[in-house]
Amino acid sequence: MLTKTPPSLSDGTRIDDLIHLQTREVQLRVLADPELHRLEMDRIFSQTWLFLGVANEIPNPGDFMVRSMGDDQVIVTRSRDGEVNVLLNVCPHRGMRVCTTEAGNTPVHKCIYHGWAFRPNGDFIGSPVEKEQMHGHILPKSELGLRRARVKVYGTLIFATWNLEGPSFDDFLGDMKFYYDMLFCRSDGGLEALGPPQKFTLHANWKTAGEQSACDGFHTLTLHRWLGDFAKFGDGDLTTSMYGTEVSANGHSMRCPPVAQKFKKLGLEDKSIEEKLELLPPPGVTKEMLPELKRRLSSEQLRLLVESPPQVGGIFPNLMVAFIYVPQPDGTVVGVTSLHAYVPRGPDKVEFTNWFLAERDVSLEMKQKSLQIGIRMLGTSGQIEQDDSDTWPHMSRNARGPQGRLSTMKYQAVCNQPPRPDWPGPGHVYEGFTKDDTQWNWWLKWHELMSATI
Amino acid sequence: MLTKTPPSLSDGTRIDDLIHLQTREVQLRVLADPELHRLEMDRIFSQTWLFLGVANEIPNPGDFMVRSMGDDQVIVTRSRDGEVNVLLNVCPHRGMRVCTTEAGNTPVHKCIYHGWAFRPNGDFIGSPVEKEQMHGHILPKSELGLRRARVKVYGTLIFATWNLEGPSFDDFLGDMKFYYDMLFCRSDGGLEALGPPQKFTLHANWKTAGEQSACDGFHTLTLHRWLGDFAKFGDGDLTTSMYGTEVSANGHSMRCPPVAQKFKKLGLEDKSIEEKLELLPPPGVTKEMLPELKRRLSSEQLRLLVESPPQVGGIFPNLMVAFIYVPQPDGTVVGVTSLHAYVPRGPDKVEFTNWFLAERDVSLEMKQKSLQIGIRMLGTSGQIEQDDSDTWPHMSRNARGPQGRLSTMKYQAVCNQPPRPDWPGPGHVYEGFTKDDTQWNWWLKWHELMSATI
Amino acid sequence: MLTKTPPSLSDGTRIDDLIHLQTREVQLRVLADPELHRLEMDRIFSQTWLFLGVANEIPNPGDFMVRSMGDDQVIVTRSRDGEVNVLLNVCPHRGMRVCTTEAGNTPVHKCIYHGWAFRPNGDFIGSPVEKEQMHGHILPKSELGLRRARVKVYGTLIFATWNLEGPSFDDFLGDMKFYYDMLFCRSDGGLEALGPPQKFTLHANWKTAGEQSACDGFHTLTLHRWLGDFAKFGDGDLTTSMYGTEVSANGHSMRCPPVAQKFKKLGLEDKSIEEKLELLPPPGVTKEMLPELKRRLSSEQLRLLVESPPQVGGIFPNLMVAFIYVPQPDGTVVGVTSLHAYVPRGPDKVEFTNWFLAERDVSLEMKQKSLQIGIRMLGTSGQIEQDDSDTWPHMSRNARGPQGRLSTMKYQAVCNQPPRPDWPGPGHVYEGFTKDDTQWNWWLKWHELMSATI
Amino acid sequence: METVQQSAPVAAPQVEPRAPFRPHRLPVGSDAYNRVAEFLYEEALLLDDLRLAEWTEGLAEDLVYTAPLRQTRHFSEQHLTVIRSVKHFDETYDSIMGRVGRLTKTNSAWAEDPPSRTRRLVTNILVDATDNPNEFDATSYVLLTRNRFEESEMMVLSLVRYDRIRLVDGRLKLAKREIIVDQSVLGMPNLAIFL
Amino acid sequence: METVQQSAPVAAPQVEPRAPFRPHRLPVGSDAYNRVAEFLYEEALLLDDLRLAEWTEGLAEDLVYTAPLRQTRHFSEQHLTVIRSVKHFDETYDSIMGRVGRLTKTNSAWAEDPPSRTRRLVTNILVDATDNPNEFDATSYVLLTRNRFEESEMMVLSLVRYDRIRLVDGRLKLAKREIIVDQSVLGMPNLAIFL
Amino acid sequence: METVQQSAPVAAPQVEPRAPFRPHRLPVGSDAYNRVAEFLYEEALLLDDLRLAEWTEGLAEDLVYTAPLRQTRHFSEQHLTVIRSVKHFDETYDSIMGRVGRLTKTNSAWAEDPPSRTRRLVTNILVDATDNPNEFDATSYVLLTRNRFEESEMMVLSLVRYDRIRLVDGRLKLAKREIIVDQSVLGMPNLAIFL
Ligand code: FES
Ligand code: FES
Ligand code: FES
Ligand SMILES: [Fe+3]
Ligand SMILES: [Fe+3]
Ligand SMILES: [Fe+3]
Repeated sequence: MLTKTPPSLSDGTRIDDLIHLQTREVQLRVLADPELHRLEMDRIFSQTWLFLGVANEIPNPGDFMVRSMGDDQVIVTRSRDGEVNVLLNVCPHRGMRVCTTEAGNTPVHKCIYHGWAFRPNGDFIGSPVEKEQMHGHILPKSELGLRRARVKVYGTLIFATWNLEGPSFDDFLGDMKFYYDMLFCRSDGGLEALGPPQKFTLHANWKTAGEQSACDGFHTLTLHRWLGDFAKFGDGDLTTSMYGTEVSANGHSMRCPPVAQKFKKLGLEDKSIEEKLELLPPPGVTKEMLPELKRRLSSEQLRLLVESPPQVGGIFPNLMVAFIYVPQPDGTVVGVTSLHAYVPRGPDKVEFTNWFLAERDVSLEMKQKSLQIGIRMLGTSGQIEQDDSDTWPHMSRNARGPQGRLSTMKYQAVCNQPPRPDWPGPGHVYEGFTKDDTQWNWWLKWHELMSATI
Repeated sequence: MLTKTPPSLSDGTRIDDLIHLQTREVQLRVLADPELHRLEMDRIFSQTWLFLGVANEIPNPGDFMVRSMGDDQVIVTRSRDGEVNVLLNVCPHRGMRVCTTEAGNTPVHKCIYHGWAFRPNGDFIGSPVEKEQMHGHILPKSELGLRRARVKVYGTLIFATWNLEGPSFDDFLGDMKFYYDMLFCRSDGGLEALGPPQKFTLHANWKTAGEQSACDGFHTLTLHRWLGDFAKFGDGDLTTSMYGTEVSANGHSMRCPPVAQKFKKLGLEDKSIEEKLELLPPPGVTKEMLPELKRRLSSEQLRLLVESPPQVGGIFPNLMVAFIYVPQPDGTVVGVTSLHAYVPRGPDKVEFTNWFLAERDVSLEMKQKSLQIGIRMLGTSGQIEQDDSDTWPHMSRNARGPQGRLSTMKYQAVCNQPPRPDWPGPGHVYEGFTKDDTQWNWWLKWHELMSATI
Repeated sequence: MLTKTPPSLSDGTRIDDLIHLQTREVQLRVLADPELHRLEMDRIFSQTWLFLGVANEIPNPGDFMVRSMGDDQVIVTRSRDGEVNVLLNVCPHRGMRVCTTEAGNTPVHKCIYHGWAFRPNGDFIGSPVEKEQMHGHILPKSELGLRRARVKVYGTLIFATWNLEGPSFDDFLGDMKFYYDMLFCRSDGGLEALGPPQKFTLHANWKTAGEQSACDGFHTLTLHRWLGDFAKFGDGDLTTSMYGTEVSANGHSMRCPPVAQKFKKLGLEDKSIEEKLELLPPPGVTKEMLPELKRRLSSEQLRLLVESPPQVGGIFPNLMVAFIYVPQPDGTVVGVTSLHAYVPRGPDKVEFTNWFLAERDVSLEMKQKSLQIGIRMLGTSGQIEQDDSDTWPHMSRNARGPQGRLSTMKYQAVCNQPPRPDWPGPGHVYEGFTKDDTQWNWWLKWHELMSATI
Repeated sequence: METVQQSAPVAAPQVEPRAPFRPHRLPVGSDAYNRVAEFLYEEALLLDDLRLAEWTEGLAEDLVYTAPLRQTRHFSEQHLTVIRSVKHFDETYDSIMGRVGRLTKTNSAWAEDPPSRTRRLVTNILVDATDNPNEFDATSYVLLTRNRFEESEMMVLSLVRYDRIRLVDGRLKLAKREIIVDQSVLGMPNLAIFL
Repeated sequence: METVQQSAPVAAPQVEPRAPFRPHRLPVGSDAYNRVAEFLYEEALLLDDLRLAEWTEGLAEDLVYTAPLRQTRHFSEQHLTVIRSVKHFDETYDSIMGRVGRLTKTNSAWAEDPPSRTRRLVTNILVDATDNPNEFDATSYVLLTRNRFEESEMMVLSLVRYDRIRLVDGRLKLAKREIIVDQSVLGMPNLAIFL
Repeated sequence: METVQQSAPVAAPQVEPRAPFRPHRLPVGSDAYNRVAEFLYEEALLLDDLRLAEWTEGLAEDLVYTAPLRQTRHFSEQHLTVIRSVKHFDETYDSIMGRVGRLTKTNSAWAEDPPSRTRRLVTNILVDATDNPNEFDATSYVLLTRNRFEESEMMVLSLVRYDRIRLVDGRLKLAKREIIVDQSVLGMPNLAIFL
């Protein structure tokens, strides 16, 4: 059964003992504790909205793909009515996995164990030998369907939650919606997945990746130092790119570095939004799409999009949003959007699931370019992220030591600047050099959910 | 120490919270909970009778084989007096494994660590350098022997239990003895193992296999659908073979499908028992052995043996009994008996141990035929059971999810027919199409033992 | 948090239920219990002195090597002042491993994640982009250094403990110092490591190796029986070498077998200490070094060194000291000293870390000879110890069974002889045939620490 | 009792003759050797690509295909470690065709549907001539890797195969195979694949 | 939509032509076969010894180097198990040179610094002639073992490589490589190494 | 201090000369190559079949048989990753004979009694000529699988061997072997077996 009150661990430790609100510290132990993992499954992954994939991965009725919500496996389907459904991949009869493949198309999901059959919307159709009514009469057929999660397709992104009565997806995003809309709702076609996600596993706790996704810009200077050696990434000094604005709310956050410095030569400073848009359309967007942007975004959003677009960050608990653009020899700029779901696989293991996205309505050639850049920089063999995925396991390992577990993760770099007066966006706004506030907010959200009375 | 009262798990869950007696449901969580596993080891595998092997596997004095009782390893020996002994394979000195091989013959079991020596009956002989009395004087030699389990050789089947004062083996079988005697005690020679068992491990909880062994006939229709493609198995429509009688007691059960339908051509219907025996001796039995059968079995048992022989089922907790017969091109029928012990190896792993048996007193050629059929249909590479062993791990995996664990296994197909008035056998008798009653009885036994006050 | 009072396990078992003081038995369960392991990490490996390596492994300032204290990883460094430092290999910023290599030389340890930098003594230097003060202002720099353990270099052996206020190293050794000094402090140069240690892992609980290291001489007769086949090891009858003196204190112990019997031909009996020293210098020591020995050791120590030198034993909790000497065809005797740290890697795994040592001031040729003998007899491929490392996993495995865990390890061979009246050394002294007392003392120390109120 | 002959020794002819330096060893690199190696590599590719029907074309109709059990015994009893009473496989050409039929035609051979991703890495090939100029004895090591569903760890099984390979109408066919697996308790849920 | 072509079939030319007994198979033991084998063994040694610059000398400048994703599908859908939209690797000569530059010159390619201890065990080599007398198609199996830090378990990944190897000035160079890994969810933290 | 030479470099002659394209490489498929390969395959079979006495017949009496330790070091310090002060093995012909004697004659070599089920999969063989026409340098990769008791997981260790192989009276013998294992912390309880 779920703990109904703020839980404590079998050794008497309370959640509040693990996170020090005054000094902004979190005990390393949280990265390797099986009991905490169990609680996270109940209090976070069974409660919040989780990202599962992109609408165009299952374009046609009957299409399905198998994804994960924490340690649970779900089937994401498109039903005849065109709706997206998210169903627990657990047969209501005896618990067998209903879909044994990763993807496909079928009008009927039939469990291979005893043949119970379900529609793509989860409805129970029946069991073999109809007249024998092998599903019995104790429960009505309406209660024998696949467990359905609550679904929201945001732009083209599929989210779901087990919390049927909980906050709406918009409330979940809160003040951050203003920023995410700039990425995911700016065009009519929206973003599409360029294929199924890459998947690989690390021996690390999911939170090592999760907390970093809350705008840990600082690690770039050292862990990704090599980027500095490539002139094409900024001017070679990564430090300058550490300045900008960070926004945060509800544990979500995004870094919005100013574009100008990156493209001095274009001399954008004294141009109008209109002109800037024409001169340098947001990478990944074509001039043809600009009217759509203007129609769909507010002038404030448009301005930020050209001046300080949301570039990298995360949606609590386990989604990373990365938008990178790489100036090409030919002067053009190729951008790629990547989403990572850090799916827990027990306390010491996480599955890195990595989607590459592009605007649906750009040319195939542009998509291919984006994809190639993405594959070379992010995910499995990505030259940037291969360093992250080799780092996180060390943190989890250290968290298993009797002294190591008592050590803390510190978030004591506090932003000491006021927000830019002209900043038009909502949420907590942190100005200047990247600091720890957004990551600390991530932990505050974790603390809120973990110690809530449910 | 053992929990002495109905136990509850560290999160406060009670056994009664996991099994819903009214709606005949069991929470999937029971398939993946380490605490429950620990309790099962103490309350089931340390308490009930367990199958370990066949007498002819250790024909001679000094012969031994190493087997398992739950997570404990035991040495099954034949001592000079011809008796079968079951000894904990743990040295009383410092806990080293005494037998490090799987089988062999020796008059003395000498621990390789410090040389303590034991007889095949477990008696402590002594330790090296007699005069130094390295076993000390605190305990008498009589208390330094290998821990002995209580043994019962039933027919030729070796069972043992740690519950020295508990129910006799006959009480353990209860009403089911009537049926098992028909298989295991019908002939003078009895069944013999055709060799050592096949062994292989699955990443599944032992109960996924255990509950199925309690006469889950229904899964055959779908999981083993391919059998229908082979005319030789019945008439191609597996549904018909789902009808018959199921009997159950103390958590044990057997399916007893009518033979007639399988062999219409023989026109058995209007024949007498005698005639039927002659026309179609129980597969695996030769005409020569019929007198033995008549001597050893009651007329009721004889009748069932020819009309509705016990064919497949299980002995609680983890023994599956499968008797399959395959009509041959030449009109003869080859039968093979197979026993599976589903040995727990922790909560997420089970060792599938598979014996093939035949009547001792049939021809070598007949044994070889039986064995070949068995190997091709059951066990490691068995075309029937390879589908089962690939299915069970999915159930355990699903049981680890925060939502999956809350899902239930349902046993709501309730037999609604009265027993055949002419059914001569004892126990709960379920008539007609296979239903879930016998499997539910299996869980009731599990519930009884798990919530008992010990 | 640490348990503050004598702890009990979640099933209600108390430490005192696991060890039976009257009958000198320990329940096998202690070899496989995850909860006990957690407690051992806090109550033993976070409290006592632990061996980490040898001074000459890091001869120069900036040299470092990564070692383990229980499940914690530490960096052993030599700082500019020549001091040896032991630092938790956990970054105070976010818990990343600071040293990712096993050894090297560097004036600055820079964490690859965000670039925090530390001196070889652990002092925090700073984080990148100085002016942004990314370490914040909540904690002073003095509190942002690497966690420092308390260090003692004993002879040339590096020990450390997390118990900053606890007993001194000398108090830790107690009466056993008298004996260890004879091995580790007898010469000016002291012992040096002949290279980095061999490392390999076994699936066994660390205590299977730990309790044996407390002078389990008896197992040699059986587990190492093959040694008897090699005349060069004594007279072929290993039993005689089981006689001698065993000394013990604080859980530490050493076996001190008389040399005489081993070298009858030399007719040492009636010689003086002086003469004996000349005739047969302690193996591994050259005649040239004798003056040093005489200067550094008391006459009692000198006498024991030639008559009954400490040969094999252990320092609680997890250090084995083995000193073997092998008479060569040419009549000389080659000796090698080996130290094993049995580093826990969870309840079911231990890392066998094996150093070979020799007196610094002997010839290179002699060192090479020693090393070769050592490699062939001890450690990874050692013909003696390969049998031990294959034995211990069986004990841990047996400890996982529901009956096996209730079985006990027995230490009931009690020494019944008075100490030799002429024995000059302190501590508990056990005379005659090897018995279980020293191992029992090891468990008493374990019991003391595990049930202490901390 | 024959059927419980746990003590059935490793039949001499099945191992001894494979001793090194025996007269009939065909040199590594000889034509016959190379053809046998090619046959074994192509066989592995067909099995790993699930081209089972094509694979059966390389089987002789008098095929004997077996996989004994293994048992852990003392050093002095190594002849007892290969059990040939009960086996993991005991197949003929017909039974193999039956298995292939189930896998490829029934659409319900769930143990391998979805199929495992397998790789049969064949090494240490040694070839011997036999009394029959058209038949060769081949010893080959195999490391089988097998991965199913989303498993992040690969199942691994090593084994040695003792084959009799026959030249028929210019094409090699497998006439006999004995598979000695290196585990006494198999670490996989079944052997629904061919070795 | 092309980019979501999960149903992009395993392009026929990439597998079918490798069928056994096809006309262009170059016999095991033939000169070309032996040279290709030697090339692959030496390549493995260079990669395992971290001699990456030397390794690049064996790459053609029009190199196409890719590693598709794998997806678990039903037996009847095996043509859908190799995904060529998103990949694990999608490289050219220039991008490989960039990767090698990062690994060998930046001193901060942490994913492989300290480097893994790797071993690329190459087996089951089959070679086919192509329309171009100077180019060969090579199929090879690889068992990759990878060990980092103090890990006591080795990471293991099996795969098959379909290479195009070209003879240039008497020296072989890799012109094309497609790597089919045997996992749908990789069991390692990254592919910071070459396959 | 020599004995703590953690910085003892991988002795140049032991690796460099094995560089690809060096003058003395004997082509894959050449007679010498094939004989060396056969020798290595037969050696593996003898070891896996526990025919240790026969195996020793293939050892030269001046044999030097070693297995250095490995240490995890930065990319820039790869020459420090092979430790040749302390080793896992440091053997001569006599010491090997002693080990074989213990394993085969004492009936109490428990570490391998009951014996492991092992398989030495030998791949990536490269052979070089030496100054001595009767001696060859052979590089070979080995994947060792090892399984004991009822373990359901196989122990796996990969390694490379640098051998010196000598032709004596028409028969090849092992004169020198250096074994470089791919782990810094071995994942097995001992090396009671030969590599
Ligand atoms: S478990 Fe799905 S039908 Fe029975
Ligand atoms: S443990 Fe068996 S004799 Fe000591
Ligand atoms: S974790 Fe070390 S600098 Fe951030
Ligand atoms: Fe990063
Ligand atoms: Fe079944
Ligand atoms: Fe020992």
